[in-house]
Amino acid sequence: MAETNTITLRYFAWVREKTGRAEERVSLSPSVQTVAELLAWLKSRGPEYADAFARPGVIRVAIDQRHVKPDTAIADAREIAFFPPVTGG
Amino acid sequence: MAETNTITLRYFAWVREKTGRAEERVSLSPSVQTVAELLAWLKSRGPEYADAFARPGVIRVAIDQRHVKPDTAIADAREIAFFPPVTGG
Amino acid sequence: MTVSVQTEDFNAAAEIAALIAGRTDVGAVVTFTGVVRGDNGGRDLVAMTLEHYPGMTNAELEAIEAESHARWPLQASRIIHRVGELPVGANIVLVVTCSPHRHAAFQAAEFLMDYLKTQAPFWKKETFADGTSRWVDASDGDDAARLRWTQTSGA
Amino acid sequence: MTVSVQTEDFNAAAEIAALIAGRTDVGAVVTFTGVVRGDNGGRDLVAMTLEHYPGMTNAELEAIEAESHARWPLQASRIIHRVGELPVGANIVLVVTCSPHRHAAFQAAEFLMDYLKTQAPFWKKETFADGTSRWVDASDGDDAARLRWTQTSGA
Repeated sequence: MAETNTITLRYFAWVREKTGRAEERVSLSPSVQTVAELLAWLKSRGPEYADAFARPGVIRVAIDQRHVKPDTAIADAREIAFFPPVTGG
Repeated sequence: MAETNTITLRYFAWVREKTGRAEERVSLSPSVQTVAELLAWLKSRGPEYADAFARPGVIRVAIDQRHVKPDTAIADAREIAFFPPVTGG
Repeated sequence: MTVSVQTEDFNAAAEIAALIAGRTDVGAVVTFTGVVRGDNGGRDLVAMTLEHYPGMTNAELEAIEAESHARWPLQASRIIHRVGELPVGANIVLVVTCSPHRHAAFQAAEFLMDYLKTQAPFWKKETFADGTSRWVDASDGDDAARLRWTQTSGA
Repeated sequence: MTVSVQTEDFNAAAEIAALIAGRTDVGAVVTFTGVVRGDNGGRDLVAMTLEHYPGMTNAELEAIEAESHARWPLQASRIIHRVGELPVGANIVLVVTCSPHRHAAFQAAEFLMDYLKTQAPFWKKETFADGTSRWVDASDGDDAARLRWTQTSGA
């Protein structure tokens, strides 16, 4: 029950600029089960994270390079990415 | 009232092949007033014309290089063209 | 806005480059290229011969192009239609539309093709491997495609 | 079916030629080219910087392309998206679709662009003549454009 899940977090576009990093490895508490819970935890990690994740509703999330929704379970994710709505094309 | 109107007739695609000519100059009787009347007259000019104009409904007509309808008056046309529905592109 | 009827081939990229050269306001470019297919109706096609009505063709293409500019915010456009004998795989027609936004460029290109196919005085004759040839029949589908544009705003 | 994410420019005509080389069944080719506009929101744009998510980008573009082939009778297609810093007037994206018939080629190209613009992990940053820069906001119009395809058969 006490084991932690070490995953890679990646940030893109203004999420990257606000957090001040492109990627990092973190150990998640077992209490962080969903994407929404992960966003809430990230927001609590310091002023730069509070700024980047101030409006979690505008942040898009991909787990292992697939789009996911806030209620998606993190499960055994290896890589979770956070970014604004896409604007290519 | 007896004056005639000399115009150039042009034929394209299978209308050209059936009439056996690409263009000709003709003098129209004053009784030929509309496109439909001209088509009827052409059909009467010999077997090759009877063949080309057997189904006047499938022949498209342009007067002075603009699409016209069967009831259009010939008026002072200089050039009248006859062709199948177009198939370019 | 320019139209050409020619025997020579064309290069889509060169036409795009010419249309947007010196401009900084074009955001979307759509091209349509029509190509001679070899598998027409199950018979082996070897060539397509394109006949047209010189004089009327350019005027008709210009009228169609002007109508597209009246309907959509186009900054530039180009229509090239080849004539003469074209082998399988050869380019037949090129339409290019330039607009600030993609939807207008797509709509205008499709409109141009639908009108060109039903209004511009070109006729196709197919020559088959067995030496026979036949004039292509006009397609009801093409008429239906054109009629779409008379029933909606098109914008 | 191929997708590329690259810094280099592309040539639409060369991509068309590569897709139809050796084929005799393609009748219609549609291309869409997206270009950096200089007049964004009334401010003088000097460059657009495209960031993406390596790894996810290709997979996402391939999924979008596969979906277009499931919906329309496409014989070949191509998606190229550039990344890095692009000056005004530079090409950003190219989509090419090949089909026996033009309507499918047009529809598929528009579908690919609508999905690419809302699903593929690219982000644009604008740099202006006054030295400032900003991330481009996603467009509600793009979301609406994508949703069209979920409400109709698309065929």
